[in-house]
Amino acid sequence: MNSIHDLGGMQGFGPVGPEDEEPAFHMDWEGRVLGLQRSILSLGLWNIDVFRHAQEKIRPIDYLSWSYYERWMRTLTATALERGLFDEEELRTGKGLSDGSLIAQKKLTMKDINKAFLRGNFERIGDSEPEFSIGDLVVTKQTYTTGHTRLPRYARDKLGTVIAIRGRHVFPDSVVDQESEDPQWLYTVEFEGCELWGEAVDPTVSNLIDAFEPYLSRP
Amino acid sequence: MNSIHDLGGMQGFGPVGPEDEEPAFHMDWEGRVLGLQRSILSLGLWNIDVFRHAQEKIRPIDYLSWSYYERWMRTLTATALERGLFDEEELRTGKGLSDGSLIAQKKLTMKDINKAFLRGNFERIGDSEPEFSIGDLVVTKQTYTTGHTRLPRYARDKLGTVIAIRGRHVFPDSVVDQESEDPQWLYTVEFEGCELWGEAVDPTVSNLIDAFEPYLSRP
Amino acid sequence: MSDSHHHDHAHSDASILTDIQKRVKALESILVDKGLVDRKVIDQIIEHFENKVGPHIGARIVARAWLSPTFKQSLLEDATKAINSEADFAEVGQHLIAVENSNEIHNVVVCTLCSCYPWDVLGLPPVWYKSAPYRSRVVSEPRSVLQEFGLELPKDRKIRIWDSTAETRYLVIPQRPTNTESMSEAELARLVTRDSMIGTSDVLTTSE
Amino acid sequence: MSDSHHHDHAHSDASILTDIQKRVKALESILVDKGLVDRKVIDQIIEHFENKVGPHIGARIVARAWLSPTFKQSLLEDATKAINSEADFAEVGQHLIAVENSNEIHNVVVCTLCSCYPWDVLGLPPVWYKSAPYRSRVVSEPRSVLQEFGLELPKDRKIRIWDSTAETRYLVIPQRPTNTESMSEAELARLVTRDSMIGTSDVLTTSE
Repeated sequence: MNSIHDLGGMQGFGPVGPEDEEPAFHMDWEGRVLGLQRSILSLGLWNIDVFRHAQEKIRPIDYLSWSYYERWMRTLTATALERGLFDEEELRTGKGLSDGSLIAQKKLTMKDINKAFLRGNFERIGDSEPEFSIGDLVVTKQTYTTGHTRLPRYARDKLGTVIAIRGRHVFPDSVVDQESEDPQWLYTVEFEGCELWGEAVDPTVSNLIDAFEPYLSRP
Repeated sequence: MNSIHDLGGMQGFGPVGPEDEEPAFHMDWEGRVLGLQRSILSLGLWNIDVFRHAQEKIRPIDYLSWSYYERWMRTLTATALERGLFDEEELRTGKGLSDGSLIAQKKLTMKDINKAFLRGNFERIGDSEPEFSIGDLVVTKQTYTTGHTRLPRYARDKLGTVIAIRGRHVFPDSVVDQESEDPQWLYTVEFEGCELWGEAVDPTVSNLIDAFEPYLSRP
Repeated sequence: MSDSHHHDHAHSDASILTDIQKRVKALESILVDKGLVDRKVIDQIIEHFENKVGPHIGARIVARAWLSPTFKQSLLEDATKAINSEADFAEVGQHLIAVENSNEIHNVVVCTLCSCYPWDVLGLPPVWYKSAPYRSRVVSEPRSVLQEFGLELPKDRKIRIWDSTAETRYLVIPQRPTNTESMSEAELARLVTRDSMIGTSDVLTTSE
Repeated sequence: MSDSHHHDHAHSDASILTDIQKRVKALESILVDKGLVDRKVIDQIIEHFENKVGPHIGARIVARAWLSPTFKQSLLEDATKAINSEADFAEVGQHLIAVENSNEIHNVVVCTLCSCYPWDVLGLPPVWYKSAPYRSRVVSEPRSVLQEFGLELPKDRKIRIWDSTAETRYLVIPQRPTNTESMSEAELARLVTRDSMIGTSDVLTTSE
């Protein structure tokens, strides 16, 4: 969806403002939220794409008002509620009233905690051949969906060049919209900056995205 | 600029929610703000385009948080301050400490109040002929500027058809960026919905914008 | 905008009002003190928008267009000129454009970039017209927006979304309802709602 | 997201903390009560991200690439495989991609859609990396963003902006500074800052 999360190319947010000697967490609860997120994703009930889409559904004013980990906390809570990990009464009382083992079996334990520290592999080997080759000119899709997409607005309906083939990966759009991994070939596509931003823009800039095959067609 | 004001095609803001029996103003101060805005614009120190651009510069979180007339009030205040209608001390004390007649002569009075009720004419008759004719295919410009533009993001770098020529009008981009009226031919351009939103979108929809000649080129 | 304070729904209404009211009062006082603004003028502007202009103006224009094919033709050619040529209509500003609904085409007006609206014929725009939900979605998913207004168009009805990006202003001439052959201009005008002239509703029918 | 409450800078920090802390505590308690989450696991995850992973990992990888052309070549071909083939590096996850700066090309990494970041080699992303100002502008006006970091690139230096839109992760290999020929891997690693591996800064020079 085209919500406020799709920030590329927007203006008006002011300077970047990096912080010196930034700590891992600014407040204790932020670490708890990160730990909860890793633990909940390890239950295997939904994946990172669903978590991302849940953040996209945050109201724009809230998205901009909430801190990063507050967004996570709100999203974890809303998704857990939606998916039946707990109910409204439990949320209100702050107590779990029934056994969760019926809901999920794959609880993250101290024994397998390393799973939480290693990025998963989203590549899925299969029979299909990639449609595009390195050097191919491609046009990205124009799209509008209430579902999930990883094609940013700034890179839609644009002419680019395939510069790498990254393998055949779980397709986030299908994970969210159809609960299916639906693996697709993934390419790195390079665009000249002026294709995306116009002739007035710095001609030394190029932009690259990782684009799934369904986002691409031949010009 | 590509700020939050350029809302066309965004998602996530929820339902529209029209109000029954809506009053002209929900609070008394809203009417005062409207009256102030008309009065200030009548001073002739800046025009509606400058007022619009000032709103575009509001921080996105504020733009979404403030009500419509609060945005106006903040923008009027900021622009009046910038342009020297009053200074920080006057703003702090809420009292005008010096005579404003040196700043502006065209004060709106009860005698000429009708000027505030009649839309101005932004057409400027001139020698140039329009570059495009009704029925012409045109491509809108890809653009990225920290200045002002009336070409919305959703209608950039798109193929459309000229369906009307509206005359030769003051060009808002130049008014804001160069303080010059720089009149340009104005066209209504129609786009098929699928050109803007993709094939999945309702094929019965078309979108129309009023586009100044510098926004357009031949495909 | 150097002032970074902004308002939150969690604030009490009273504190919002007080803060904004103070700021508005200060702005007005400063400008009045400096002789740049006249309080009576502001009073009069408010009076004008509260009581003089409103959708009743547009409704009479639409009703006349329904009754007079000649007037409708002039209106579609140059709405400002057509309206200003009628002796009993108040003068309207430049570059008003009338777009007509039919069995083939339905027209909807929006301003995605700000809040452009034909004030002189419809009065002040409603809050929803200026709101993010309307401005964002009506250009890309008009049918779902129109459904929220209770307007279900036939599936094959073409929808034209006019985005007021310049100093032109758009007025929709809705379709005349059936069984209104014997009605006067004043009676017809009563059927023409504000939203029907923006394109988000049909007109009222005689049965309502 | 049915909860419409949101926070405002004007709130006192104390009230924000209390509200969020309560919510986080409740979420954790519920899930612990139900046997879905283990508090010790959360403690350990925090410990890991506070003390184990961080830019020192990426810095050693970069330093080794500077010292060993063979390792650099493997890194550029398949960074995950190259790192996992070195006995003394901790295992990293899939689809890490290394991109090398040169006199011709400068690389910068961003995630415009969320906050994708090579956590296993750089640790947690800084707040600015996840913030709207960086995510919005670095793709369209990178030089002005880099200037805010104090990085002035030559005008003809090509800039590639890598937007992490899939499950690939990007690590920038900055240019090795001059006069470092005699330095060890550990000494070189100390020059490699986090930001230099995102692309928003140069590495430190020996004089610093």
